[in-house]
Amino acid sequence: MPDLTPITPLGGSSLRTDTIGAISIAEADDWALASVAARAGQLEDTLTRARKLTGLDLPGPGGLVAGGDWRAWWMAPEAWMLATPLSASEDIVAAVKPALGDAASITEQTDAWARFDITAPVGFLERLCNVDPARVTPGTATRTVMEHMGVVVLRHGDQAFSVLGVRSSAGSLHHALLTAARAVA
Amino acid sequence: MSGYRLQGGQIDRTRTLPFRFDGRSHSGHPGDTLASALLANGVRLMGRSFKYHRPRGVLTAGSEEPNALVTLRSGARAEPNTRATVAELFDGLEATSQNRWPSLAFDAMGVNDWLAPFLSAGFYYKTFMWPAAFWERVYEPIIRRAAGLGALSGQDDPDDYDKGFLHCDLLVIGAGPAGLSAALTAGRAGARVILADEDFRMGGRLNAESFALGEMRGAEWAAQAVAELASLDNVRLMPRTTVIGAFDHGVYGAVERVADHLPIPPEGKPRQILWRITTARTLLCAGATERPVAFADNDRPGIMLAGAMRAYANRWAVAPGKRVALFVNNDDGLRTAQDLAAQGVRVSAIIDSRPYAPDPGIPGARHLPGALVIGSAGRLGLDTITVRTAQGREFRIDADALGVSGGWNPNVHLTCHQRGRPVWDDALAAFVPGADLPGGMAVAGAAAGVFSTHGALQSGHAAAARALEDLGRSAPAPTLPQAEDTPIDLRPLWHVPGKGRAWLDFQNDVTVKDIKLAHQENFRSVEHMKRYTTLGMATDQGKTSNLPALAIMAELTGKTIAETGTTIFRPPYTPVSLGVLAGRARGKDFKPTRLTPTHHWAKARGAVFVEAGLWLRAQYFPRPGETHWRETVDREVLAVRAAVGLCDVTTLGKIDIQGRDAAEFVNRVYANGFAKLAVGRVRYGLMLREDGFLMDDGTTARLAEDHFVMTTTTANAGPVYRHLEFARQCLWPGLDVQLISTTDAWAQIAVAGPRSRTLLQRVVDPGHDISNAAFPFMACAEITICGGLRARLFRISFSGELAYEIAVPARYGHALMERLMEKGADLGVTPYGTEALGVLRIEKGHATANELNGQTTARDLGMGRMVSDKKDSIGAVLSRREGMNREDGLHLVGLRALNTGSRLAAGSHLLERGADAVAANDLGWVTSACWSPHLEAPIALAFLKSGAARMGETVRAVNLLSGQDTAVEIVSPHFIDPEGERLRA
Amino acid sequence: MIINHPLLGPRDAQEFTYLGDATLIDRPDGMADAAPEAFHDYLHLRDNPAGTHRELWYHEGGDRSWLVVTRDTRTHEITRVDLARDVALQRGRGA
Amino acid sequence: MRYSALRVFAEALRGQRGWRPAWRDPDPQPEYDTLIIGGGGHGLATAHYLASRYGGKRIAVLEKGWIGGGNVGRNTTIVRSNYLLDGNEPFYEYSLKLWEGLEQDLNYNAMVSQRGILNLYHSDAQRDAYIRRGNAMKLHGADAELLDAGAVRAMYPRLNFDNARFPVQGGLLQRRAGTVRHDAVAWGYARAADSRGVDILQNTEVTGLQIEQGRIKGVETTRGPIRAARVGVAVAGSTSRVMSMAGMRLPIESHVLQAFVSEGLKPLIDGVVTFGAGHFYVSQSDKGGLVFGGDIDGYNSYAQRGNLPVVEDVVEGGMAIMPAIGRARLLRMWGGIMDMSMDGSPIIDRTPVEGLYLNAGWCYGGFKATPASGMAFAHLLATGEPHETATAYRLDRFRRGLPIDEKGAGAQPNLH
Repeated sequence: MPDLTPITPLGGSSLRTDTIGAISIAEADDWALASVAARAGQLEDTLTRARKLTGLDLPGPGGLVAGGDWRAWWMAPEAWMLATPLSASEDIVAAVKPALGDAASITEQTDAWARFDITAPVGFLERLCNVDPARVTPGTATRTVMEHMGVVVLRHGDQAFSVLGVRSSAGSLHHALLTAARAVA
Repeated sequence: MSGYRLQGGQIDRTRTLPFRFDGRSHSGHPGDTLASALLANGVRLMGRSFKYHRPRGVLTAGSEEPNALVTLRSGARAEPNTRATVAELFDGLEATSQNRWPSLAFDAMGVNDWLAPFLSAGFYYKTFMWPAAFWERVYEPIIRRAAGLGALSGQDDPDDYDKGFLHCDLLVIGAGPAGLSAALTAGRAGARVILADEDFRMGGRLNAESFALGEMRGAEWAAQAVAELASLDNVRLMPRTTVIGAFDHGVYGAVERVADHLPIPPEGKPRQILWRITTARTLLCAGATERPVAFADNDRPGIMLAGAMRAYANRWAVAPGKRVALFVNNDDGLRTAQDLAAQGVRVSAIIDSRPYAPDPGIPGARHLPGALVIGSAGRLGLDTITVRTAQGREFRIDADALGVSGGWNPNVHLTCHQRGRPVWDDALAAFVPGADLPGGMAVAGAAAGVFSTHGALQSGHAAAARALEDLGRSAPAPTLPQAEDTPIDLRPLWHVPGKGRAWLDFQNDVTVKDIKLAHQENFRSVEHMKRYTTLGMATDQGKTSNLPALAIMAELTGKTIAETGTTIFRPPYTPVSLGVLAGRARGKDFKPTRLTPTHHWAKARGAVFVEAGLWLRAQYFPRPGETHWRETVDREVLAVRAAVGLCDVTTLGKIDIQGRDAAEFVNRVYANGFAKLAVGRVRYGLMLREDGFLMDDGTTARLAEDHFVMTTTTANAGPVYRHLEFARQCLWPGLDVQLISTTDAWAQIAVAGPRSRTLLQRVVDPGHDISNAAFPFMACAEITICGGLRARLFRISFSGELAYEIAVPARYGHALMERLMEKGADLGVTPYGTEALGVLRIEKGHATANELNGQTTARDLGMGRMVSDKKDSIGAVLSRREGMNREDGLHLVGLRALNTGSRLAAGSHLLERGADAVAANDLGWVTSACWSPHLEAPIALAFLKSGAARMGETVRAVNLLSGQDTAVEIVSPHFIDPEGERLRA
Repeated sequence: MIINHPLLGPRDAQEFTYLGDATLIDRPDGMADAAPEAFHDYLHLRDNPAGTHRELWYHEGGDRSWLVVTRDTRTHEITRVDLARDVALQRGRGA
Repeated sequence: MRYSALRVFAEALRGQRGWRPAWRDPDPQPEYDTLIIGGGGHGLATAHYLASRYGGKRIAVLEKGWIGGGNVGRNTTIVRSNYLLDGNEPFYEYSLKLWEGLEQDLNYNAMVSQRGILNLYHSDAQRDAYIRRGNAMKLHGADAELLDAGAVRAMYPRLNFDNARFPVQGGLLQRRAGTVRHDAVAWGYARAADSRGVDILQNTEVTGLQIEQGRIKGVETTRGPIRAARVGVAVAGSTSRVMSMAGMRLPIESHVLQAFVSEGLKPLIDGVVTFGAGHFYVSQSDKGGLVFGGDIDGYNSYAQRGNLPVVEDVVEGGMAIMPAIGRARLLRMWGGIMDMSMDGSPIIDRTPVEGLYLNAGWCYGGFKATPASGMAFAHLLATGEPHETATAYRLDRFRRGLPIDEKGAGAQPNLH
């Protein structure tokens, strides 16, 4: 392990959690992320190998799946994000690349994103992004825009969400989430 | 009847709300508007008109009000031009009248009214032309001071605004009988319904009329319907919400006034919310607006629309006066007489322009069929009206209030927002919605010209049922209450001929005479008429004035109204606060802020930051005792030249490019060759737009046969990524290439200076040889540092010194910076910011955004030969166009001030010695300039005509804006180490 | 506006970035003799119809797909949306 | 009839009975020397200058609707000559000089009001670019001043100086810039042209161009054919539609630009302020309305209406730079169709069809260009040669690699 101490997406030494009424917003940094993009003509191979590695069927457009130590969501045509606990896999590319071989291009994305885990009624999203709550059901991953920032909204369960934005604007995203929480709480 | 307050109404008499108007205290009740409360307190004079400063009272009871505009609240929350007719009364409300001096009752600018003959429509186009300079100096300042209505406070708006997004199957706009009926039908069928109404109490005209629906009063039925809708999970009720516009593809803008009825918004809550509603189907049930009849002096306080009078009497329990007359051309207006009489208000006369009009039989009221009101009198309010009977007899009638009804116009506004045109209906004498409605929209109730209550309920239900059917749902059977279904007789009457001024547009003071003048001067199309007279341009957007004016123009031209046409209604339906359109994006939250991984470290060290696009970057790191920014920057620059410096360069875009065809792909998007770049090497790349001009530049490293990492300039990270995806998906979909941005994933730190290798060797893990031989200039490698941390090391140099950039996972950037500072203390390690970075690269002659401004070519930069003609890369073909390859074209050169004490500013233009400062002598311009602490002289980069051939000559850098005129020597842009020995050391 | 993404369904047009006429897919051969004229025509000249227009939109705030949207420039009505990659392949573009 | 204060006074005393039509509505003649297609600002100005400066006779302006109903009637009324490039600056400076004498030339008060334009800058790089621009302006004889933050604050104390995401560092000021009452420009030119015998034919839509052997012979219209040996097209917004009748494809796309006006307010700002970092520019009309705008919606459109995101984007810029306007209200919004060219600059040139001339591609610059465009187009129609200030506005500049690209955005119209 390196003898350097990381900081959190918001720049602190510990993770921040805010609770406003029934809504909670928790900064989180415990996922290692890697993008998986199938190479030309190797979609089936990618799916097979990913299943073998993670036990998951990589989902179709807008999908999010989870099981065991793995999560996977659709990012773009024939491209997904894989997530696994950082504690188990500090170097996720080293873990994924051998399994996928030449079937897919793998890129480390762990620190590209800042993540906030949110407990809130789905109506919370009304003040943040133009997605139809009827379509953002549990098991969906939606790339959209919040307050001029590109984000991914993962809906895990009825009131369980994660919002991921680019790490450099973690502070602005956090501020937007808090402001919306105060407005609807 | 004591005072003006009547029995009944939908106000809460158990509570009293004190409020102030122009400093005087009054009181009202919850449920009142400011207008109803003022009327209840006997206040008729509420405002002044725009041009003539005529005294004005309330004309309407809704959002179409042209007259009763006040400034609501005070201080930073002052809200000018607020319609008293829709301002919900709250405890402590404070309102002030506008556009008058010194007081509302005595307004000195009322002199304009006496000057009216000189101020006819468009008079200003014909005068104020002499002398020419007097327009800005004399005439216009006077006009500007006099113009405008209310005043903004000038302070920052202290309230918050929010935005949101809603989705539904059916959006119902307007909660009158048609809208409620529609919402009940769709809501009971389980559809996702949004019912929006601008009023704070849903029910529309049901609240204003005395009709019965079944066994109930209309208002009771409405309340019951609203209660049922509120109980349905699939229905969202949005009172106080104005749908302002119909946009493409079923998107509607709506403004919800969540806190305007409160003294101040609750903590953390917005004042208003802008909703973007996306809906599959829309029902416009926006009702209708009554129109006045123009007659001489028809603008006195006390003269209002007959339907408004009913609303004040029935809903707010306010009598419009003690002695009320009515002037109507239709049956509907007669209902006012009946309702007022039923409430015990004395109705003195009913002047009905229809000769055949039936006598409604109001006790004590004179009934005058075929008669006209031809004038009014009274100071600051109505005292008497003058009537001319069918027989031509003229006499006065005492009246302190006159209700006028010229018929009703369906509120078709939203049907026109996508440039649909309403059509004229002769039977109704009104425009009704045309066939080309916005997609998914239907219209019901009075908005569709269905004026009876039964008709509204029925058409609302039927339209909702059709929408449900479209959506694949079946509608429940209707359960409509019994309601009046009386046909309305109307005989069009737009204006009463006569001598005096008869107002059409009350706020802008446009009279029938003005329309006649527009016609006389050939401003006859509707658009010309409006623009010439300013009719319909006031805050009421012509809701009560457009049609009468149009009808008069039709009369004058001898055309029908249908032939004359109408103007198109545009969003917003009613005026919308700018605050809510901006939402949260204001102040520091205007745009997101991007922070580098070492931001907090730099902040703790006292760095000064600068915006670079959305990023904040450390500009320089002042030390105690340094008194000027340049002292700091000079120190940082010299430290890099002499020792080692550290700079966070994370903001440069990073794009991960993988795939079997990655090399081929990179070779096509860069103008210079990349196909043969070896693994473990980095190359500088020139990226052209397809038009052959420079798009971006950067270094691209080959980490593996099938893996490249491209860097872009900070500003172009997004556009370049988009460009690459375009090339990948649209131009060469057969190439095996995958792209993803990794800009944020890696913290990247430039380690620059002769001691940089020594410093890096102290953190690089054993086993990675970064000696000059093993890791030469333009090498790259994936290594580990600090005991196993994955890192990427690039030996590239922006400063011209021996230099590296090292990248680690972003979360470790802060710690790496600290570690490098600690390990390099004895080497003189110095953090440097963008300012020193800029000096270093100018000294080295590297181009950046100042040079790569989208207007330059590779040739301009002296890199024309890098554009390969051996391959088909983007932009190569058009870069060869003649105009971009002129012999006398621009070249990037260095400039060095002859006098080291002189100043050299970027943006200065270059002139020959002795040449006049005129465009014909313009030789080019300075792109970047700085003080070079290394050379101890002001230096610059510049684009100079035929510059490459002029080395050693002297020209002038002239800044005409500051008066600087500096003699400069033309030199190579590579001020230091032109052979590149340092960076290979 | 709402763009009905072929993979993701209806999405706010605000998530997209517009480029222009879909003929920009048909990039000429840069090594051909007639390349200068062909590139001038390709890059600069437009039908600019008042009516049906096939145009390129990029789902920048989404899945980064380029789309070919068929839209009426008079009414803004969208009648068809395809992945630009599929269109490009159909038009014979490859490696 | 001449307009004057005395006349206004006299007419007031006699009940305004003496005013005559500002222009006639004649029937079309079968033949004219010169036809100008497009009764907007540019077409009417062209007719006026052709008749008054170049001795043109038998001129008609063909307008499919009502004159002044296009972009001259729907813009943000700004006039300025703060351009950067040699191809543009002399032309716009010439235009500004023509504006300065317009009222006396036309005997019509179009309220040319030189209250100044201030372009704010927020970074050193923007400042440097403005220094370059200001110097280019001065080299071409225009006026320009560079203000620092303090000077901007003294001039416009209500801008956001203390809580801004992009703090104001200064601005480039052109004092001679300002605003003009836009409708009056169309009416003033129409009246002046009409007084010199130009036939203004409203509700006369051109439905075809008569071209024989590469030469223009006349036009087909909804009121019958009209012969002419010279035809000038000045129909920005519809250029591609009209020129397609001559079989031409152009380096132009049609885009919608929205503009906005608030309710009337007592004076808040005096001149024009542009906030480039936020896509927002604003002035206050003499009636008190804040007139403001931003960028085009960004997609090809002939619909004369825009969408909500751009409205929000523009107002966000407004609130960012002028937080005091939050409680003012947006009264009206509208959309105009812009000819967006491939380099953001216009075209005034001959076409491959002999006798057919083109005035197009005005992008955001059409209104302020009106007088110079009319003069340059009249010059071209009268002499066959480009006016000295418009020599760069050639159609072949794209083929030749001589774009006039002020923004450096390349051949993508929606970025200009």
